[in-house]
Amino acid sequence: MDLLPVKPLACILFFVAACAYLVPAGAATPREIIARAVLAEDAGAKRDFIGQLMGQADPAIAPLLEAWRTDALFIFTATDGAKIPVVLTGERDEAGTQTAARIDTGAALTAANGQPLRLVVADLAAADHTSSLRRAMKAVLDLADLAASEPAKRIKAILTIGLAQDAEKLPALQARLAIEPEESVRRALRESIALAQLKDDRDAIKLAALGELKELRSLASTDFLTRSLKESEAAGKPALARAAREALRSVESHRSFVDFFGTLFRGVSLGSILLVAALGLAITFGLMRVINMAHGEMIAVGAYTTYLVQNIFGTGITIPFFGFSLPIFGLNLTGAAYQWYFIAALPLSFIAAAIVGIGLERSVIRFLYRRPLESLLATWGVSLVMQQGLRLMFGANNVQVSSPTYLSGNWLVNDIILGWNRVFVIGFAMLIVFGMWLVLTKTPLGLLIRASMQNRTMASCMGVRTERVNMLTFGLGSGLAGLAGAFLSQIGNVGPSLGQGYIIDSFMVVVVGGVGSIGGTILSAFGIGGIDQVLQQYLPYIAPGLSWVPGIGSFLQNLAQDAAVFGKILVLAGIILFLQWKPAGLFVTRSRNLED
Amino acid sequence: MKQKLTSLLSVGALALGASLAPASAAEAVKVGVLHSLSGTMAISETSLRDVLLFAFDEINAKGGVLGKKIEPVVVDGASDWPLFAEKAKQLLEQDKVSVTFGCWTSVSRKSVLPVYEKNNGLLFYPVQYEGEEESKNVAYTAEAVNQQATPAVDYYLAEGKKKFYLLGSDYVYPQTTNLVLLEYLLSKGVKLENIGGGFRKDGSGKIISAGKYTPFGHTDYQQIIAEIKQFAASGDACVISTLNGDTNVPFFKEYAAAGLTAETCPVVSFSISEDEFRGLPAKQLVGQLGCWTYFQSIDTPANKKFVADFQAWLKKSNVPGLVKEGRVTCSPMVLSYVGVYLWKAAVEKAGSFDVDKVRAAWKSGISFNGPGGKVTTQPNMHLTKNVFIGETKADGQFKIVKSFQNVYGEPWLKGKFQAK
Amino acid sequence: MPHPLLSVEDVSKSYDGFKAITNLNFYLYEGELRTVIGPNGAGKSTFFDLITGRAKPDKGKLDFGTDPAASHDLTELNEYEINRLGIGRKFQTPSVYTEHTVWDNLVLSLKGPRGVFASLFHRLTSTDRDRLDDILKTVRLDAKRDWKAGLLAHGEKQWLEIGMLLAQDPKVLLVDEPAAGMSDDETDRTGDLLLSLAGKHSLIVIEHDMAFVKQIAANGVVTVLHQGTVLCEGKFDEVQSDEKVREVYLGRGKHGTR
Amino acid sequence: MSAPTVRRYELIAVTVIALLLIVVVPLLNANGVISHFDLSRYGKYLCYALLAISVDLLWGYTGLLSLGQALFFTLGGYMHGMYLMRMIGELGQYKKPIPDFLVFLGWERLPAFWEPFASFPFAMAMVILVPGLVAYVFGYLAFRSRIKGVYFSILTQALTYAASIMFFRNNLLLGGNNGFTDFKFILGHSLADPATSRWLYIATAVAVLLAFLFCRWLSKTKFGLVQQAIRDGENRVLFSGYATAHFKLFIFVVAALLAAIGGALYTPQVGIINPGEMQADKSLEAVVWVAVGGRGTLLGPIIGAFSINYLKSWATTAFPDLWLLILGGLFVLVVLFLPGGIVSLPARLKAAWQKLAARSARKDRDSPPAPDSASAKS
Repeated sequence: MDLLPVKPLACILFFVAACAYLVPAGAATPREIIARAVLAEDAGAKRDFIGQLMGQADPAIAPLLEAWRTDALFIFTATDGAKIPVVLTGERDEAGTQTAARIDTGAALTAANGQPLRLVVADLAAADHTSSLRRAMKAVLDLADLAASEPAKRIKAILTIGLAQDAEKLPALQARLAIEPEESVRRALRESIALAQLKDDRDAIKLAALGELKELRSLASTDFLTRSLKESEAAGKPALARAAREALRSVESHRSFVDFFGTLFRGVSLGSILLVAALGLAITFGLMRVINMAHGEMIAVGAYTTYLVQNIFGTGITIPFFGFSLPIFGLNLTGAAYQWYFIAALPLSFIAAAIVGIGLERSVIRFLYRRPLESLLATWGVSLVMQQGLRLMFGANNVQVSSPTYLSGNWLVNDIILGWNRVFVIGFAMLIVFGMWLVLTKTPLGLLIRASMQNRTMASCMGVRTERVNMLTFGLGSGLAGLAGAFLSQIGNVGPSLGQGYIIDSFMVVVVGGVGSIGGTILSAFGIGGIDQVLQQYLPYIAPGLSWVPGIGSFLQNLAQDAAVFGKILVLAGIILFLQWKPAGLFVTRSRNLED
Repeated sequence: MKQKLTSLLSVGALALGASLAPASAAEAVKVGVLHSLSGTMAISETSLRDVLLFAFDEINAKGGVLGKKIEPVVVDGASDWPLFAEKAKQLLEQDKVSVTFGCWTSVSRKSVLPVYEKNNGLLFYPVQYEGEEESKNVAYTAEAVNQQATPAVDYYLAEGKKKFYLLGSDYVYPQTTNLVLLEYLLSKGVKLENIGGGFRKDGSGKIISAGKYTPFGHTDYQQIIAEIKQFAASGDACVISTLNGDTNVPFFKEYAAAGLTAETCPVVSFSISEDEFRGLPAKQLVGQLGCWTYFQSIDTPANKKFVADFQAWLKKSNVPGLVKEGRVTCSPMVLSYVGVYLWKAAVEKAGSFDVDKVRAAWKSGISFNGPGGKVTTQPNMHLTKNVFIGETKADGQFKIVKSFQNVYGEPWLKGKFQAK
Repeated sequence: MPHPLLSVEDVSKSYDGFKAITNLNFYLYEGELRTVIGPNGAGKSTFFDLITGRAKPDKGKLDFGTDPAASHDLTELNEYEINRLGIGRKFQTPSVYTEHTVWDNLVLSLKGPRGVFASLFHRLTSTDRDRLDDILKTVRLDAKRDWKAGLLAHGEKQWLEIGMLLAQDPKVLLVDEPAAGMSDDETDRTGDLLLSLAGKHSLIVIEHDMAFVKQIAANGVVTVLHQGTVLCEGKFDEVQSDEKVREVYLGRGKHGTR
Repeated sequence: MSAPTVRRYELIAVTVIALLLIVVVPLLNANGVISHFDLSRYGKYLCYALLAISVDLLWGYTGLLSLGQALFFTLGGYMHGMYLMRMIGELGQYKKPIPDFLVFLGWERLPAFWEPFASFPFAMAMVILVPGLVAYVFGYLAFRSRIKGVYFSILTQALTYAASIMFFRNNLLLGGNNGFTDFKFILGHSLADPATSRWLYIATAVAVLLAFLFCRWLSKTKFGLVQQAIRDGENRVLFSGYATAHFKLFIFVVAALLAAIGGALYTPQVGIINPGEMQADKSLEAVVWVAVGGRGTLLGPIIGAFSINYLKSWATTAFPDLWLLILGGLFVLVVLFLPGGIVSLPARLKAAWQKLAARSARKDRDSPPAPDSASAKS
């Protein structure tokens, strides 16, 4: 008995070895196959050739396919018109020429006289490839990747095989499972093996596979399980059908778990974005009672500053303005140093927006402190001017802001996607709130701000230079909007009307939170963000339940289908009703003046 | 005297602007250009004005049309649809233009359509659209749904895709396109449960709309991406996106952040051309697909000359507000350009600027070898043209992976495809 | 003893933890002129706010009406309903419609239907005009009837507001510091006017100016509020000689002014 | 100048302008002096004038800055648009008896709520009822909870925003983003016929005149007094026994109706109505017209609507790039330096003139350089 585990393993190892060496004698070598694939006219034929490479252990395959995928494999047309696939090798000389190696033999490319030919990259046509071809190449490489050193790469390779339900590669997977130390990779292996086994003819193995999938709660298996269930029902195999049903149920329950926590995370992340966008407004509107309709443009200023900094770290940029061109030189940084641009952009976005804000306060808003409605209108005019100004400076098009590597990618916890950019926004929102709390409670400026906002006249009687405090407070609020812009550039588009998308939401957040209450703003941002995501996630589920409503049942049902739109409408309607219940928002800052 | 009275009577006594400029009617023919040069749509439409002016200059340099120089009357629709109608009226009733090149959005076309029908004008419309329309007063140089969406599906099917997720902005073009695609996919044997994005049904349970829709300017795609991720978990899935403008940026950023790539689940977008691409995070889009009747990367002498000539024109032109740096060419631009030449050819064939005669010439079938290959006019006011599918590259260009020759433009597609 | 017109029983009100009114009991009888005094922060304005519905008490009863069977619970009514019952108020800082003429200010205050549609088709009768003319004479603004109220001097605005109160012809007049900003002569006249109103109307007057209080409280009762509750009630002389009052009101003793 | 003289001048001015707009302009059009293009443009401006009057009625007279008037305008337009869509009959692209956009959404029969719109009186009733009801419900909620000042503005903006994304949806069965267009007939008359557009223009001009007279009458009633009193000191009005919420609700609904009528007249003249018209920006633009024309006056909004739109028509042709800079900048300047708008200009100029005259008179009197003339130089 104790020999048993060894025996299948040995069998498998033998099988794998056989796979590698059972290439029929006289058949093309992998190099030849690749060369033929390159030259094949038809995409399907190309795919078939590549498919032949599957499982072959020739070390030449991986670099050649990699070269093809990255446009480093070329087709050389000889003087006699023959097309020869080549890769360039060796150093480039002054004339830019390199020696080349034939794909089919690996030998150096030579002219008729036997002299090595030297080629120039620019003269050559790269062998073309399509995504399906790349997928076929990937499948080949994947099998090789089963032994890759990085676990993530292994998992990807394993899942690709599993999803293809490729029974031929089953032994390879099982061999890997026997020696795989990494738990996450083992899980992927078990998942893929089970998926592949679903195709097995033997009911016992199928049953075992279904049990395995049930235990693994594999989200990827849904379609396969559904198919399996239908097949077993059709074939009249109740035991299999039951197992499939149970597996599906377990996967579904896992899915609702993922949905729930995913929604939670998305709600928090949306809340953070709303919060970051609204915090500046919580200061200018909440504390100063200035309705700044140009708040959105302050966000845009921050986003464009990030764009500028990115270009300064890169190759520079030329800004046209009313017929003048203002060239800004770049630092020509690359790699890791370039990636730091975003960190540098954060304080600069704050400063840029703060400066614009202070300018706005000095030139327009200070005349309108006692006329809130007029300040609303004047700042709307300013917002139009600023939008058009940005358009004239940076063009009407959106501009490209690329995400630094540390902000792209994600973190997959138990099938819940946590995008790094989102995680970062959440952390960042907390940081800003903390920073703002420090500024407002622990610094002399904060004390002055709070004093003058509570009673401007009194504060100025006490010797506070309210003019200055107003200016700085507005600068602080605008600067926060600028910071928000830097962040939003990582999540959405950067264009002249970027701010318009956030202005209404921001106002809603502040009004619901209670004007003048920072705590209320935080709570309402997360509340609105959370409710929005919950509605988006679950409206389609409750939609079928609405069909009973007489007359407008199908209408309501369809409305709920458009969860992204309808959720937004419901949130706005909810806010209006909420204000019925709490007209002053969540947290009331009471005042006893007659005309408040 | 008439003019005097008019301006006296107008309440604010502002001048009527361009309309009072003396027209040298003898040797010039007036041609309207009606695009949004300000507002949200300026992003896309300004390029079309540029390429039109380029085409006019090119033609004028070679002697004009029927010996007359083209005199463009450029007006701004300001992304404001009723203003489009007003400007169309101005072009037709006041400036008496022979033809108008213009409009981008369906709604702007719909708003000017009655004006053109009433005055029997002629409008050249260059942007991919939903079809379901055929006016004798509009020359549709645009891609019809079967010159963009259905070829893309064919390509996907050939690539072995089995699951299709339909996603779009909530307006007419995506809605119609997705309905047509739904019928098309079903006719190709794709099962209903393998079409993602959701369905809306009428009271009797008949599907009246398919796909997931987001409003204009939507910024939060987290939930939809999570849904696509689950949809694609079992492999062989793809996304057909009719998302519009700005919303592509948050969508693709989120898409990449969720670990979805062109290799696991490709996206074909019908609204991203080279021009829009300039504002997108190229790195995160590499390998995704586009489908148009022209790409700047088309490797023909005609296209290379066109691109070079246009760039040269940009350098020397003194049109106010013209952006000269980093310009590209794209399908709507080329279809505008081709439109000008087709109109010229039709006028010359008809020997007259008269709209009815020009239309008759158009309907008789005229061909023109443009940057995207040969185009031929059809009796239904549409164009037969080549269709290309391209993969995006990091430099903002498309690599052509598949082409379809001489696809007949068919505006009426709904109900054409029967489910298997 | 007849039933009081206005009875305030055991009323408390606090703002964000600050107790403005604590267990206040107060009764006003028909035709009475009551003067209320008290140091700053004693809760006088809050007291008026509670009666006029601007603020709702945390606890306690506010009843209006001489007939106990048909009295109105003021806590359940809002500002305009209370006003329609016949409780008029003059604010501490003169509040008149600055963009309206003096005449229009009075027209707006004139007793009559207050509904939306009534005001759409409202026409002044000749009796109304006569009455307004009388009031204008009383407040000595007949020469400035077409002036915008915003252009009047501070004292004149006070007079106008009194005139507006008269035009309303309320049962109870709540008058908050009528003499502020007036000359001695005007203050005197105000006192006479208030005294002449007593009997026909009931009045509660809040005042700081002791000379003025002495003038109007000659026959009536003075209530002293302190820390939101009634410290003492009685004739002017009695109150004036009360030890507790002297202690808190004149700033001596441990409580002092806030 | 005494009040009766002012009134007589006003009467003459209004009569002259009314005759000009209602009689002379259409006559000149019929004789070909004024082009159809210009007439239809004026018709559009007059519709905007109604919208401006409605904004002014709220903002100028009651102190309620509503950023949602474009919503009511558009709702009115939609209700009339539904009638006009029905009148297309089978002349649409699909040659089907139901509107085109319903055909492409897969509908074969008219949805029930579309049925009665074939009746013109019903559609007109809806022009009044639907915006009126929306205004009533929203106003009731807002005024009941005493939302005022900037909060009211922000909430009306949110309402408009919510409504616009609602109307953008195709599945609302109201044409989605495209809205309604391609109208053919109104009351049996072809919209392509110049005579029809002339009559529509006249109807609009008459509507503006009636709205003007109504507002003039309203501002002289006691209601008008209360209304303006609410603007200047709402609490005082409340303590005078007026239920201000009722007054505000009434005027909010009236203003919504005026806007809706403007919208209903707008749809057939412009030939399109879509959700783009109800976005918050459009409401703000209407506020600009009022601010520039002169708020709190009767003529201001009309003048503002005309002049700004004339400017827009011209500037979007002459300086497309600068148009938004002009509009935005103009607005900031008016808010900061000319709160009374264009209407207040004559009085301002007169005052400035008098000041100047007084100064020069003084200068003449004391011929040696006066201290204030020295300071004027610096």
